[in-house]
Amino acid sequence: MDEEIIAEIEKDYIFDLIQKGTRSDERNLEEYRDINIETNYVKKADGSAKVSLGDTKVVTGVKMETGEPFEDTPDQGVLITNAELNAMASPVYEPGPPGKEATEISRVVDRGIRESEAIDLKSLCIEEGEEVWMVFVDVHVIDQGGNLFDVSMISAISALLTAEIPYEQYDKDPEATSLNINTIPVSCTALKCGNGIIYDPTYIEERIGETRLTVITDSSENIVGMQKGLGGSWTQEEIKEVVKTSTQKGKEIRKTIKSSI
Amino acid sequence: MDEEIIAEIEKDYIFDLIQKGTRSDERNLEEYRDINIETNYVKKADGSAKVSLGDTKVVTGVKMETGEPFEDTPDQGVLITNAELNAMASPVYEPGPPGKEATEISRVVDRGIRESEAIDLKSLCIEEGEEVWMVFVDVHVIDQGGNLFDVSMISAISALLTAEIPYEQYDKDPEATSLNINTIPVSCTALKCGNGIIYDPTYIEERIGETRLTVITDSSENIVGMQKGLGGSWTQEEIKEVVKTSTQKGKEIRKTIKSSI
Amino acid sequence: MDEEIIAEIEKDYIFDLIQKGTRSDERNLEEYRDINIETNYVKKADGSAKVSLGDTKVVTGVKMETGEPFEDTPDQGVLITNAELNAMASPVYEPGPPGKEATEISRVVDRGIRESEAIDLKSLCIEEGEEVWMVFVDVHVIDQGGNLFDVSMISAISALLTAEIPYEQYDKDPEATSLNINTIPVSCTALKCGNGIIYDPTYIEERIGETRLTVITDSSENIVGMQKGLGGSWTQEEIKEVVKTSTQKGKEIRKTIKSSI
Amino acid sequence: MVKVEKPDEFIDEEGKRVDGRDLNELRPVKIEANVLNRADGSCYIELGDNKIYAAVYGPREVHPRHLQEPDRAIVRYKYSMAPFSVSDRKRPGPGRRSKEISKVSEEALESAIFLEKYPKSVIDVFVEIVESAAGTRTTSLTAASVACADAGIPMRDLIASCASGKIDEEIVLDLNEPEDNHGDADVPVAMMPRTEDITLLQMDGDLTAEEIDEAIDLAKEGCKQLYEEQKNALKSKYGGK
Amino acid sequence: MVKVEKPDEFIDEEGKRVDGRDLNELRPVKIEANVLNRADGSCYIELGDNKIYAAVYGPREVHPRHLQEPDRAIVRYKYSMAPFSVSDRKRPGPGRRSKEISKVSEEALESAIFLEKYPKSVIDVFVEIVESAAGTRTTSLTAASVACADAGIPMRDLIASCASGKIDEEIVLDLNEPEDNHGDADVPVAMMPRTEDITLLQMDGDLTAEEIDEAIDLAKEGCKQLYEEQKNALKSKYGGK
Amino acid sequence: MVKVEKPDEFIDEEGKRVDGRDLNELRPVKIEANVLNRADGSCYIELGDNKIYAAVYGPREVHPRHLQEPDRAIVRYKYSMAPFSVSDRKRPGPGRRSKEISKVSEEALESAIFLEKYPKSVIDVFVEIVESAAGTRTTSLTAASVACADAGIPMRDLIASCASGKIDEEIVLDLNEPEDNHGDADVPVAMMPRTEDITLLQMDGDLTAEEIDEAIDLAKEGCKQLYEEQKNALKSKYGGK
Repeated sequence: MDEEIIAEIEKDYIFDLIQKGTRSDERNLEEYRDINIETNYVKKADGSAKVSLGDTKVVTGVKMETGEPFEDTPDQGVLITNAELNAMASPVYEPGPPGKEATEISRVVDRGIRESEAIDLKSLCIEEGEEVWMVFVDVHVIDQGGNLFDVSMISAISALLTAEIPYEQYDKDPEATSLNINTIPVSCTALKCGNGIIYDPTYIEERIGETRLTVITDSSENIVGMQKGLGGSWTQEEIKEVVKTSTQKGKEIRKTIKSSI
Repeated sequence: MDEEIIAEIEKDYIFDLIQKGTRSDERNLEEYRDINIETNYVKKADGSAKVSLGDTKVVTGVKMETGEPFEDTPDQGVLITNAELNAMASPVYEPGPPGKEATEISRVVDRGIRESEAIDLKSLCIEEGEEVWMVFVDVHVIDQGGNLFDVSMISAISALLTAEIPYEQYDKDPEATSLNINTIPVSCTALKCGNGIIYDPTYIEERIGETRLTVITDSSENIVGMQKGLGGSWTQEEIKEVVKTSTQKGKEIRKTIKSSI
Repeated sequence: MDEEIIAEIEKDYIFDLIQKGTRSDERNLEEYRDINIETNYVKKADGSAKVSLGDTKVVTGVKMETGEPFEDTPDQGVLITNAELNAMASPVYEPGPPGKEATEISRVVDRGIRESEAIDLKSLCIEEGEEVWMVFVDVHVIDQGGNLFDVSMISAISALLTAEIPYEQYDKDPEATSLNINTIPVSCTALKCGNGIIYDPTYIEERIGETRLTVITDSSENIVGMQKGLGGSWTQEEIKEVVKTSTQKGKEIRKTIKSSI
Repeated sequence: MVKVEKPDEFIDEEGKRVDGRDLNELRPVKIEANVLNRADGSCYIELGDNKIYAAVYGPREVHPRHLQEPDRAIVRYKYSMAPFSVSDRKRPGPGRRSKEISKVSEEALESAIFLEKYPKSVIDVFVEIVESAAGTRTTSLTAASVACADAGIPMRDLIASCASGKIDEEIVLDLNEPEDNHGDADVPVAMMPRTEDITLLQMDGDLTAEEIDEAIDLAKEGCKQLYEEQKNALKSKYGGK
Repeated sequence: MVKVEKPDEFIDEEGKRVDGRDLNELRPVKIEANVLNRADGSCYIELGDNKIYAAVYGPREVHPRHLQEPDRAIVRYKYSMAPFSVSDRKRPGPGRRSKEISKVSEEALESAIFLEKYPKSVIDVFVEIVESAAGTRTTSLTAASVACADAGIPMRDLIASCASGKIDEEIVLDLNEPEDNHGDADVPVAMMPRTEDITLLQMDGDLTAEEIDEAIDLAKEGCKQLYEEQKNALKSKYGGK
Repeated sequence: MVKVEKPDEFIDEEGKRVDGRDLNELRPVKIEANVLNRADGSCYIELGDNKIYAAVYGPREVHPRHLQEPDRAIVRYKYSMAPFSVSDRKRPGPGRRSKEISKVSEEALESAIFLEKYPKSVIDVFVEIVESAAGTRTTSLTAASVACADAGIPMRDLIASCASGKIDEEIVLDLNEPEDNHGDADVPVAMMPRTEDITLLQMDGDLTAEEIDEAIDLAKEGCKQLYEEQKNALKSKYGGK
């Protein structure tokens, strides 16, 4: 009970700060926390990245296998993206199959990769209709410090950028050593709190947000995905502003990714 | 609480009426509510029917695919009947896999189709032991106004009667345009309430029934299936009477089906 | 409540007896209850045994099918061991998929068979990489009177010892009529209660045990498996003693098995 | 795939069935009460090659609590087959067939129990088919009701249950495996033998109204014979000869 | 495998789409309120070949209880597709797509409901796609908000929802199946038409900032047309013309 | 399929193992406490190529409540492997191996905790194998007990855990992957180093009584070395040098 009262007071404090244009960790409203990317972290994976954004921590591993293509895309490799919110990451997560939150994250990250055409799925065809490469991207959140969309997207694309196709293991002729990724999709998440719109929200800021908007941009600064979340609503003007700021922030994050791999 | 007391009073009232040979909606004890059948309702299905019986509403769709036969019937097509009691149909249903009630309905409908040999499963063999037509009959209850057995059976057979085999879609030589159904299985459900035996019970009548008996007859007026349900018991004399009345009622329902397709 | 108090008093009584070197059913600390083995109990199984140890009752059936080998052992048959703690066996068991206790039992029995090389899995290869015999060992506990590890192991190996490969049923050339089992793994389970270490604990003795140790020996009296269980701890000296006693007891149980089949 | 072959004829010139029985003859039956120690009541039954255990726990508290009925006990009946009980290994876990059998058996058993004596509680019935040879649902029910009596649950009467069916144009009692697989109809029946009230009735196949009546008549005969065996099993445990 | 073929051109010389519509034209729409008897509120909608039922139960008690919110109602939105609603039979049960749609739809609907009026309770919304033809998530949401109104749940406004998208370099309203499968972008939008507050927004594809703005403008137009149909459906049930 | 090849010999003439270690030498180890912010206690460990996170929540309230023990805390231990932690991708979700490891680890950890101090509560331990390279169950347990200490849970002692095993007729410490896959026996051990009480013991393979004793002796040595690393990790977080 007491703990809840303290939490309420803290929330009010954070909300008030945002109305004044600042934040409890002294960032400005649009500022991201420090990003730290360590690629090739897991040797047994074909690609991997451990990423922290402030105190949010995510490990992503990429594994590739050969398998059958989907019936409606016989000449394309298969991309499967999963997100796991490990019970260790937060007091409110529980072990078990992915819930609504994990499902939404995995689908948004998947769309970011897919719609930006970051991976040329046709290059992953081994024999049309028979055998293709299946690319499994497993995003594991181990410390939930807020803004899981953005950090999941960063870790997924970082792991893919450094992935190597396991030709030898599957006795296949090597055609390329890596996945040949030409564009880097980056997501930026905005949160509306009263009159303020903040970016890269922390775990506690997310508790006071009224509504959320994630915008994914690619290397040409086109928009390749959007996802509104939480109750609450956005005006069209606000959306315009978020799209603009996210494009700008995405550019900076993309630079950080490039310099880390 | 109040609501429950009212419900109890209503149940007593309905029970008393039945003892006097009549019902709250003024039907006689053996009378069915109006049947309304709309076939070819879902264009994407290979066969479909929306059926209402009083205010009970069921939509059934038939889909056909090619697949492997069962090992013990290599020369026969495969019939798979599912019933879903959608959570929208009643305040007591919940989303999730089929429970006991849905399982019983799907099995009784399945047996009605199978035992009456309404579908000639051998005619659905494409290549013995290799490839056959699989017929999926999905019965979706969307408004639970009582007597789900009978309305599910009506909608399943109506959907099958109008189904067309999707030869083109699967690049197969067309051998027949429809499923070639020669007999129309119809179920009639009787409910014992004190001294009265009523047919086509409503949702609230089902709450006061002591025991239930469903009798399925085919076009030759043979009995092809029976299913006793609920606690309570029947005497052999009562069963004889229910078999007789159900055969008669089944004839009428069969006429309605034929005139609707 | 009263029942629980009685249970507590009974536990104290049993504990005190053990401290004095005796037991409520007058066995000495290392003594097993009577073992009764009935093989070929289930005609439809390829091998079977109904085993009772005191009032613990287990039925095990062996079924064999042909199937694909595992990728990493293309020249070996497949052994799959399941344990089911049927809800009828105890007031605390519930219907459903295997829980922690059943999983541990199935894995320990499986390791006993596997590590002792009781079955020559290579002899179960029909065509390398293509087709092998799959051996399903299903251990069903129907009365939980304590010491499930040992009785499950006895019933599993007894069923295997009497199993016949169903060559005819699968149209295969008979190479051997039986599974050709050369060693008989036997498990012995010790339970530490205060200063006493008892063997073959009953259901109620298990409730007062601090820690458990199961030792599996083969016909050459080598140790092929161990499993510590429950909270609590063992000293190295105690472990040595349990290994020695279990080897001795295992010899006696092996004799009983041999004389029963 | 194990196939039970269809015989050329189900009934020979002397009116005997493939296993030598008369048309109205049950397979050999053996019933034993109180065979398990943990359960409140239990029963073991063999009918032909069928081997079945039934166990009863309760009346006891209901979990989860929202299943409680304020004015009566509920019955939960769980029919399950061991993977090795049938010719082709059955995967563990209940399929749709088991679920349906559990439901109709539960309802058949409920009819006989004075449920109103135990409000808010549950009577759990577990049935395990160790070997299956046609007629498991009815044989299980016969065993379950003995287990209930063994558990001291007050009942109007025992439930005795067996099937009749149609083969080679004849109505016969207690179908065996080839008859069940290749016959023309199967009519499982359960009843309270004293009043002849029928608490389970199913039918698969193709019968006339008259044949159904005849099938029920014959099943009743079978139930009455089983009833004697049920009573004997209970007597031999609890004396009172 | 049924394949929806990509047409040679999505828009002909006269500016008409493959189904003859103008770029800013909705497919034919039909909305009916109060079509089910058990539900507290319900709605049936057709938009082109889409056929969808929505039903609402509540506000009612929450089970399991730990999901209760002390100061407001929760909304549970369940989007589900009948196996026969699509070209290739869909296996029963919710996949990841259905889960995501349920989540964003739930959040979109929540925005419009005065949740604080019903602490500790739940509003259950069930949506069943009987036939699916592109645009099911938005069309479902349009129906669901009518069902909420039909159930008498107090709301700021109805939620009207439709998608816009990009084909052949043009931003168009309400994508049909070939446009949805082979177009360049899809922008589902939901809003409260009175204030134009946007409560659902997703985007898949490849668009510039300007195109997104244009797509939202167009979707708003569509939402306003649907809003009139929603109000008509409610009026024709409850009078008040 | 990735295969770990069996080397021609596990031990060379100079008594060195394939990775250059002595028979009684652990792989390089690195332990860090308090690495996660949400968890009440946490630990990161590397042993050779193993990379493992452990986190502890609690003592906290038990849900569902019927799992509560009136007089003590319960421990729930969840061992899980990331799909990418092994050579051939592992499907998500716990298999039977994970379930068994969780059970024996839970029991091993329980022995060290003063459970009676926290009646009706639960201590949740989550272990995530990020990279797996033989010895994950023992290494996880070593990390989990540091995480418990980091969470301030009162314990009799830390639990240190490692395996010994048999290769080429020799008993060796801390099997690596080829030794684990192709060796003759594996003996995972956990203990409270101060009293040398053994709280986890398993064995797979083929050993004599003497070899088991020798294997336990060697594992104890390994546990004691790990114990020093565990204490150092906690000291470097909490001072007290």
